[in-house]
Amino acid sequence: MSDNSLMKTLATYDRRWVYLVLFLVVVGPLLRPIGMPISVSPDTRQYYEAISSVEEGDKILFTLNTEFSGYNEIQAGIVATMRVFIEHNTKICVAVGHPEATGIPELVFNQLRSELDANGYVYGEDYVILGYVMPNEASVASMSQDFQGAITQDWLGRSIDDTFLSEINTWEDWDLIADFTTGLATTYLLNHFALRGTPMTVNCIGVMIASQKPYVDSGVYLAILQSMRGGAELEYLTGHPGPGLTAMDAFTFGHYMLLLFIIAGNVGYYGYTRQQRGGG
Amino acid sequence: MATPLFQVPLIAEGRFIGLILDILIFALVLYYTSGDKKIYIRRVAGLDAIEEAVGRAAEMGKPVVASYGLGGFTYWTLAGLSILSHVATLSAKTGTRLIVPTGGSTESLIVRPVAEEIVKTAYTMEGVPDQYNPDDLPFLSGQQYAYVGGYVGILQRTRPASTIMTGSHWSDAMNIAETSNAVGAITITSGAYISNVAALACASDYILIGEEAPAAGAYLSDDPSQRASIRVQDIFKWIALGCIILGLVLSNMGINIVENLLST
Amino acid sequence: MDTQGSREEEDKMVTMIDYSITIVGAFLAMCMFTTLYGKSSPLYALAEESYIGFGTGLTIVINAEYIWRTGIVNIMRGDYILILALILGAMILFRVHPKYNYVARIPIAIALGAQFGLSLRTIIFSGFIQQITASIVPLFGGDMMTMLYRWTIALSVIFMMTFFFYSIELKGPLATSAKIGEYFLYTAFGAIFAQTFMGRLGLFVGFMQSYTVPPWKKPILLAAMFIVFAAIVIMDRTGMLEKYTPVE
Amino acid sequence: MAEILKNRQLQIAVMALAFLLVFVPYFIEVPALEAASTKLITITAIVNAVTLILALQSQIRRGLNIVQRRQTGWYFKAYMIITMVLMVVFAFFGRETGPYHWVMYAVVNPLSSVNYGILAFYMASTAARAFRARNTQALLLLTTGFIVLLYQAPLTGAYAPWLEPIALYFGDTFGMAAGRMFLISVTVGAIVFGVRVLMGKETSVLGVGKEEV
Repeated sequence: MSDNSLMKTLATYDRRWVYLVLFLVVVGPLLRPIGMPISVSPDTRQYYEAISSVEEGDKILFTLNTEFSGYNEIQAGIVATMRVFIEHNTKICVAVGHPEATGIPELVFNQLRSELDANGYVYGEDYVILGYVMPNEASVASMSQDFQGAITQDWLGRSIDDTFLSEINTWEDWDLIADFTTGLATTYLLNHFALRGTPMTVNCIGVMIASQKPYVDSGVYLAILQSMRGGAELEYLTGHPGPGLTAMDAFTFGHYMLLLFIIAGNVGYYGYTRQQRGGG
Repeated sequence: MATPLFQVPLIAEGRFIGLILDILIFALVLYYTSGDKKIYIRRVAGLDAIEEAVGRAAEMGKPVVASYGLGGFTYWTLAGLSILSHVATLSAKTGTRLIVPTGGSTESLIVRPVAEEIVKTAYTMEGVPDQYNPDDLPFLSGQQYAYVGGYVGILQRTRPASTIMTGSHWSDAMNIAETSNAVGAITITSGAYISNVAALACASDYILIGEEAPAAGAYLSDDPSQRASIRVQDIFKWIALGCIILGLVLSNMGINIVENLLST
Repeated sequence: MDTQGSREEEDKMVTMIDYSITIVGAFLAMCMFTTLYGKSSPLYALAEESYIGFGTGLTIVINAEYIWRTGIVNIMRGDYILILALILGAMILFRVHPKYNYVARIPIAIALGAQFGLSLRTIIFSGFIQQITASIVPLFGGDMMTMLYRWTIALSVIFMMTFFFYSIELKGPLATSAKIGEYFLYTAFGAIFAQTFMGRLGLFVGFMQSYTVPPWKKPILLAAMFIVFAAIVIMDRTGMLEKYTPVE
Repeated sequence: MAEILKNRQLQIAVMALAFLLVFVPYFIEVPALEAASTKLITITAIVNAVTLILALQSQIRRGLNIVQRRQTGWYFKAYMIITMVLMVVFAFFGRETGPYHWVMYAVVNPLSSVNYGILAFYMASTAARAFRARNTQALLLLTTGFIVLLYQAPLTGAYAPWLEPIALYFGDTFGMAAGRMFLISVTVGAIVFGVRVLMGKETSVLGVGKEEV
């Protein structure tokens, strides 16, 4: 009898237990990180090769097509990629595709203060933050065709005339687009830049992997970095441990917890339904 | 890398075939919507599930919650509206209470009056216009989060027998589907984008996968334009399939004509 | 070493502003998590309306700025054709006017036309032609793994495609092919579900991490978790949830 | 004047003209046309930004209604309207520091994050209750889902590297093919829909007739 009720519990427990356990297994390791080992996937290696092949003076369009929520997932990738660009002394232009993302460049550059200083980065000369310039497809299209006509000021209203951006006119003038995305303007960048031939890499949230992967395979993107795990792997490759790597314990536990629940659910399902059939 | 077969004067390099395909779509839509062509549409299995869901509600004496998504006028929304019309007719026939959450985005504001009209018409056609209650089409604001909150609240308070969620839903879909399941409703959903479809396929009792929803909508609707649309999409799928198979065969024999033609 | 140094520096400079941002943020976030409790509550309403209110305010600011930068600044620089944008924009506002709403039709027509022009001209390449050419790959030669990958993709695309034909009856080999396509689709769904879960888990982990790094935030997070959880349980037990929760 | 503006034919003609002005220069390379098309695109972008006012109008009107009728929890709506106005006012005090900056990081950042992060919970409970081998489809889904989930846990990759090729195989073949399949079918669907609107077959999209708000 008790066996039956155990099976029933496994098959029909209150889903709030799942919520509570997931909450605890994530918060626990974040409060006390263990530092479990990880492996690096081929996609991340390809991405690392793509971003580290930039050369000094290359003009890079660094697009943040994400809300704050997405930033939390892919910040490891954003910071690690930006570090690589700074270390290669490239010219970086940050543009964002969501109102919330106007607050993200500050978070990124604050983490890279020492790298910026070490490479002598000066705002205006070496990097510019444009703010929310990609609200819709039309605006991205005009950035691609007539940059000077579409963009006149940076995010705080200062003219961009005296910056390196004055040399940008069309999509051809960018050496690389590094996109960080939860969706939003990425499709527009794809249509109006990547498809015309601007090299482009993408770091997307996990939800988008399935829809973005075909573009890598068909050669439209140079490479793709997947979700937070990709960011952690990139941190490992660049040799600068950061938020991605410390979150990997919680990541592992979250996955294992779900697997346990699935196993328990199936055991319960078979045990319970079989007993019901046998009894009835 | 494929090389273009030929260069058409005036036309930008590598864009000729794209232009031709776009023009072909125009021509086909024009052809199939003109005159009185009755286009065959296959009945998708999901429609039986919808009928069962409404029948279950009638038996249990509980309401049905049906939504057409929170997007603007896209073809997903149109499909959702066609299905809503069918659900409303079934509800009117069986005397089941139908609740339709509306709103959810700025674009959806212009869809709402159409939905109202559809439900009202269904009740009138079935001869029970007095059963139509405008308060059962609550407007849950033009914000996605407020919409989800309101939707979930309705599910929790009314505990419907069935939930039929079609049209465009984004990250809100899982929240609604899980709550619907938690309150014991039969959950039928449709998904437009792939990550959502995979998750909804697990969370729902029945799912209309991708294009199944527009096809179901076209099947139910008399609108020649919707049916023509499904036919033209089918033709283009045949083209894609033909190109892929032919291309695979030829390119493995060392003839790259298909890739080269496509990059012309 | 460098990051270590800057971390310590940051720790020293924690200001009252940093504390207040963390306290308010942690509290509101936990309020939003209360929706998992399965009942709506005033705490959730507080979080939700805060987000809608401030979020909409933010959207207003950013859009106004866009109109200013792209429109007005350029007009003042002599690009007078952009005045048309302001006129059309004003016309579109008539949409909500009960009597003169027809005025909005022209700007809507222009916006829609341009929109379709933009998407139709490119998606045929990215979503159709390029996907076909990417499917045409050498099926022989290369190592076993590559061949297995390529054969699976080619067959999957072909079988799945037949599952999505609607204007013909599925009979004979086509029906078999569609059935195989359906099985392949569900196999794919398993993998995609897992990837999606990874993404959502990443969002959640990343967010929680922003309240555990740097370490001075940890007690604030724990306190917020405890207070909100206790509050929701007490409110549920005492019937206060029903009384104070707003009804849509 | 009113009669001209109400004319549906004119509306469709204008739409078609705008369409052609953007569409054609992409295929036929004439610099003057290209420039005109870019200008039209910029104009459209600005017009789109203006439409926000419409959304605001309906949102504020609805909030005020609830406040006036003193519905349960009306004070939350009043609070919403106040915070909306406050945010606009804050923007005038600068955005790098001050109240705008504070709200951005104390309110918008965490709430936006939770909003999506919470979906991890729904997906977990879905998997826990629905990943059950009920029929062939469900069994296939369960099997691949289980393998890929197991691989995605970073620790597994370090200790069971043999799982990587299997898990990647499912994602990069079946998952990729499904993604491509969906992309092709959604693309064609979207183009066909666009064509229907341009041909005046979908009048509701233009807001003609009884559909008007």
